[in-house]
Amino acid sequence: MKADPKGVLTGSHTLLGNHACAEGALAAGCRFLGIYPIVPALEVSQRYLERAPALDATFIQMEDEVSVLAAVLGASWTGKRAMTVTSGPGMSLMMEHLGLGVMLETPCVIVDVQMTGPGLGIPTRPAQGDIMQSRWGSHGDYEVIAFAPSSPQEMFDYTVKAFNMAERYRTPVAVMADEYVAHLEETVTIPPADQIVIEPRRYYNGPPGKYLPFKRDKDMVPPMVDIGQGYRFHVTGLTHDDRGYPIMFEECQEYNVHPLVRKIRDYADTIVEVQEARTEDAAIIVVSYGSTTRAALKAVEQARASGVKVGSLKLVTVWPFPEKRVAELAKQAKAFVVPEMNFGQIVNEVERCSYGEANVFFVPHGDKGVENTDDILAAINRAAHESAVKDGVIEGV
Amino acid sequence: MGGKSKGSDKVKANPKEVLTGVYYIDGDVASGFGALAAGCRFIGGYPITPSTEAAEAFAKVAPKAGAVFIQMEDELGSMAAVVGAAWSGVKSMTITSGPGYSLMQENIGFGAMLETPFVLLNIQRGGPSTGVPTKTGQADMMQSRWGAHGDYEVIAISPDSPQEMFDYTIKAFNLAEKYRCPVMIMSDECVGHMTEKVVIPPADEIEIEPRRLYTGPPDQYVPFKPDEDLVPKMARAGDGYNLYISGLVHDERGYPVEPSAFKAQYVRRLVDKIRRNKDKIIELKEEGTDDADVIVVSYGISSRVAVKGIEIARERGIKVGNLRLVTVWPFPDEKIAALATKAKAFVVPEINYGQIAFEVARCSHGHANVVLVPHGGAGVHIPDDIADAIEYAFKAEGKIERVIEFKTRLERTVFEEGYTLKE
Amino acid sequence: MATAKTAKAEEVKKTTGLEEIHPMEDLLRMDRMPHIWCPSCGIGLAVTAFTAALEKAGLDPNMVSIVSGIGCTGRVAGYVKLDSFHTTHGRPIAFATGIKVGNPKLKVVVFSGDGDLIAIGGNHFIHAARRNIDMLVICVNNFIYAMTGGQVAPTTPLTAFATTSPYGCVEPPFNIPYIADSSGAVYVARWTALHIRRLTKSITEALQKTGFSVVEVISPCAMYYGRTNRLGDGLDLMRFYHDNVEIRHGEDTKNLDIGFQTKIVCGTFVNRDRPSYMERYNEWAAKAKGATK
Amino acid sequence: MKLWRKPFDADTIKIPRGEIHIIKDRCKGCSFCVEYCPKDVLEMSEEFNAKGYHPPFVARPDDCLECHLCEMLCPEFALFVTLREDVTVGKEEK
Repeated sequence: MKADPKGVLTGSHTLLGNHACAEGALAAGCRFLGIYPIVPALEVSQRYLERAPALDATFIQMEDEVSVLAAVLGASWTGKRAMTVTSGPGMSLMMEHLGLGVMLETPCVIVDVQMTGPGLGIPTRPAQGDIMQSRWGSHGDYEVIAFAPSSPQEMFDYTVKAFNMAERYRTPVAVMADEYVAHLEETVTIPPADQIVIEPRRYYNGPPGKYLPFKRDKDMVPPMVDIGQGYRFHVTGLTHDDRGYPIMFEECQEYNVHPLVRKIRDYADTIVEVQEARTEDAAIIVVSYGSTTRAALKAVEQARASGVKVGSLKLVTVWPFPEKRVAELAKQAKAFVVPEMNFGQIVNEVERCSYGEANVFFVPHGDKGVENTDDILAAINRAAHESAVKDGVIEGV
Repeated sequence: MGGKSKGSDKVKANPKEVLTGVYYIDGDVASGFGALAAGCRFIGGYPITPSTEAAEAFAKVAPKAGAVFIQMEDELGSMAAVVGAAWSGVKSMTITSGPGYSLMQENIGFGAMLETPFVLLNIQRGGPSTGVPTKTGQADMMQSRWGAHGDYEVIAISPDSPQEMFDYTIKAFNLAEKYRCPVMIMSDECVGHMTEKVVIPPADEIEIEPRRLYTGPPDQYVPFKPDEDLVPKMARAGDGYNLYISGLVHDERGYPVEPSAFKAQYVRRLVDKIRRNKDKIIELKEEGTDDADVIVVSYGISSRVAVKGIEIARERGIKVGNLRLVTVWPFPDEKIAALATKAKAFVVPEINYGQIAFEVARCSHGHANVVLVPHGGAGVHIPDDIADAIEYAFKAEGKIERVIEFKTRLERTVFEEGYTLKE
Repeated sequence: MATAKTAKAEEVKKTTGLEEIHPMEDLLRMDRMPHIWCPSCGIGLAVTAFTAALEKAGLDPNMVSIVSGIGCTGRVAGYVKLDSFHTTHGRPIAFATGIKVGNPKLKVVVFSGDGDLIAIGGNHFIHAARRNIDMLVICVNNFIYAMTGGQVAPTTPLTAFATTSPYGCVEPPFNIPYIADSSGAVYVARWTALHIRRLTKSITEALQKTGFSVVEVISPCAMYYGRTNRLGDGLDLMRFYHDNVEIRHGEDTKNLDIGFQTKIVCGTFVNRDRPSYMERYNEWAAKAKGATK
Repeated sequence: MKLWRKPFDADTIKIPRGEIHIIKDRCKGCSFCVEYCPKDVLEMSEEFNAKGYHPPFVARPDDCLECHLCEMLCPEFALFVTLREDVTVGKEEK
């Protein structure tokens, strides 16, 4: 189906990253934004509020991040596309309801504009320290889908992708932005509404008395209904059967939770999205995501100019992690260089998926933060000179 | 507190806090008694099945030793109270399970940022979300490492019996005081509700790590200036140091850092102080791993079930090693890497759909295959599944570049045609 | 109310020939009966009053959704045949806020326990009252955390015993009507499970209010509160209500504290009108829409 | 029903008689219904239901005035009352 033209601000604009995120949500059909104010994620709600009245879009500021994600989940069940925006500390407070969203299989989008953490961190400074949290932050087994935008344009595009993935797999989806991209102002071209593909919610259309909220289709995704349509369904955070009734035995745990994991893990090939540049003949591949990709691409260009065969693998979806592609590239390349604004998160995944076929150099979060092109360049050169394949992550700096 | 013991700067436990004797109690209660024996003076908690018995046990015996149990209004409040109590100078702990653990993540990160020594007992249960409150699970392992935002490291230990629940609670407090970081006791409902013999030794046989207090002149105290092991000396509220403790990224004086003046080292030390001291922290139990073809890597209750699985596999003539992770975090990268070059494959039975198995795969660098024996929770493995997985790993040929999910009997029955869930 | 129901039971008996059709069965998930609550627990009575009130208030059940949190009362959503949500501990009011704001045409009911609403969920309780979100909150107060085995609750009277107050509760309890009134609720009432007719009438009134309404139901918990404090069985607790409840409608909510085995004041204390959250929100949206046209 | 004098409108007033249906297996033996029936119509029985509880039984069916209090005070939804027939006071006297 196509986007609702009212929500789409077609044309090219100079937008703040956060503003582009709000526009992306509205273009994707989001009509419910629940937030708790936190630097650096404030501007999304300001932009949304400017546009909301004309679209009859709903906005609410709750008393804390715990209640905000609960409200978003509730609103989602009324048939609305619902989203929240937060940063590190708020993301940590949302872990319990991320689990509820997974267990009720409720589509919604959580935008995490990462700040330098941990604790109260530095709210006005970017980092990428919440990546593993977005995968493992809640208790119990589940899989997530997470995007990492590198520019205001991608803040728009990936928010639309996030809503589509949320509806397609009936699951919460994270957009792992950061303070740098969020407060960057760049040109954002918004296509006409009929060129924006929107994934419709998969509604149940069988006889009213027979609706089972967790009866899975072949692809393990159960159709939904809205509140107030007379289905009188029941959903619970307890382990449950197709009817949503709690049954707390081993068999029901397997029956209920294994599909929660497999409905994303088994379809990782269709969900995973990467952008490759010059990897065909690359001996060294820089694996990056989010705002780090900006510095990484510069480093790749400069290294290529000086004759080093280096390519770039940008992760559009951080989760699910492109395991197969990294394993393939590991056989072709000599080494990976993984720059991240943290002290080792996605680099662990690269180390695992290279299966000892290539070295893994790590460029940690440095004093210069985002502008660390020369650190990445240094790591590339070091990788170029390293002939033998050594086990374990090697600090590139 | 008790007299100084020779060698390490450890001291003896305080007799008033040690309920010396032989008991027949469940793991939860044993941990409550362990906390008291370790010198814990404050537990802030919130009732959650299946962990509440530990808090109740502590609440009952606490007054004897002048300790306090407070039941806060929720888990957020509990974790915040624990960090506050630690900074008032007492050893403090909280007790929870899955949903509570998720609610505590913000304050765990806050505690880690202040390098606050505290212990968190997580009696894991079936998840995610409300899940299966009364039955076991081990699916919070990666959450214990990555649950809060930002970069920090924790220590996580996994007991598999009520006796270890007592012993490891003391070990956890000692590690917390030594490295000023969160220490997670990743137990589970089986161990928590299992009743076995627990021997509580006399106080003078229990070694306690005292708080590493700064005793120099007040005006020269730099709260976050580390000793050579990267762990700074701590002060207490009320000692006249006019502490300024902030969750913001701070420099050595504890003062918040301007964004432009950010030095990676301010945050990096939080991870380095654990990574540099890894060898002194990591504790493993190995058996038969020298000439093993297949090595079973397990922790907590699954390590007890794995013993039977290994026995069956050995009877089938397979040379099987057993590596039990007493400490799960920091992860024993080097040990796994070394064993990977000798063994053909690792088998990792854990009550989740793959968490520590991915870590084992990360560290084996393709030298050995990794077979995960998954379990959704609300139950433990069937030893025969573990034995079959070992046999499968032994027979699998060539290098398999993914974590192999072994199809257990439970999965086969539940997902075969025509299976209907019984109430 | 009773006669309409017996007619239906008759007609159902004729059509289905089934002998034992309880008149409330079309509002209950009969495939899940019997429910899990202990013998003589008052939650069943609160549900009985609620379903009876739902019919009397003449609401379309399809447009009513019920949200409950964790705890014994947290299981109510699973037994009531409405769009029902069993959410996380302390957050049903937040979840319900999302539903109400998401689709303002729905009637939202939060049905949970004292621990869930006033302990872990206290923050959301006072904020929803302050905003005057249009929802009915039925708070079943049994003075204890029963689901997790009898721990102390913020409503446990001073000196009462619980597993986490083994030497008697040292914390003065909340006065729920007082919190609701002072935070801005438009309807506040308190009844015990014994006063089933007055409770039903009160819930009916609350269902027909627009705004944040609270009905506190003092409910017997023989298994934990009664047993731990040696107060006898459920029947003894009900007899205590019979002899110690004073009905004082309109009483100032400040005077509604409950001590250990003291008088319990019941009645409808607050019944006023305030613009609900959505009314103010729509005013703002209309103004804003006008401005940005 | 015994009256100390015959009311003038005795033959026009109709007093309902209720029939009490007890879903035995749903009862958990809390005995609220027995305690609070204004006419003491019910009593706890000696028999066991499927779960081992003693459900109530209708000891004095004729005294039931179909007031439904037992139905409303049953926490288990295990008991309900239907109208058996309306008896005019006058007729019964003869």
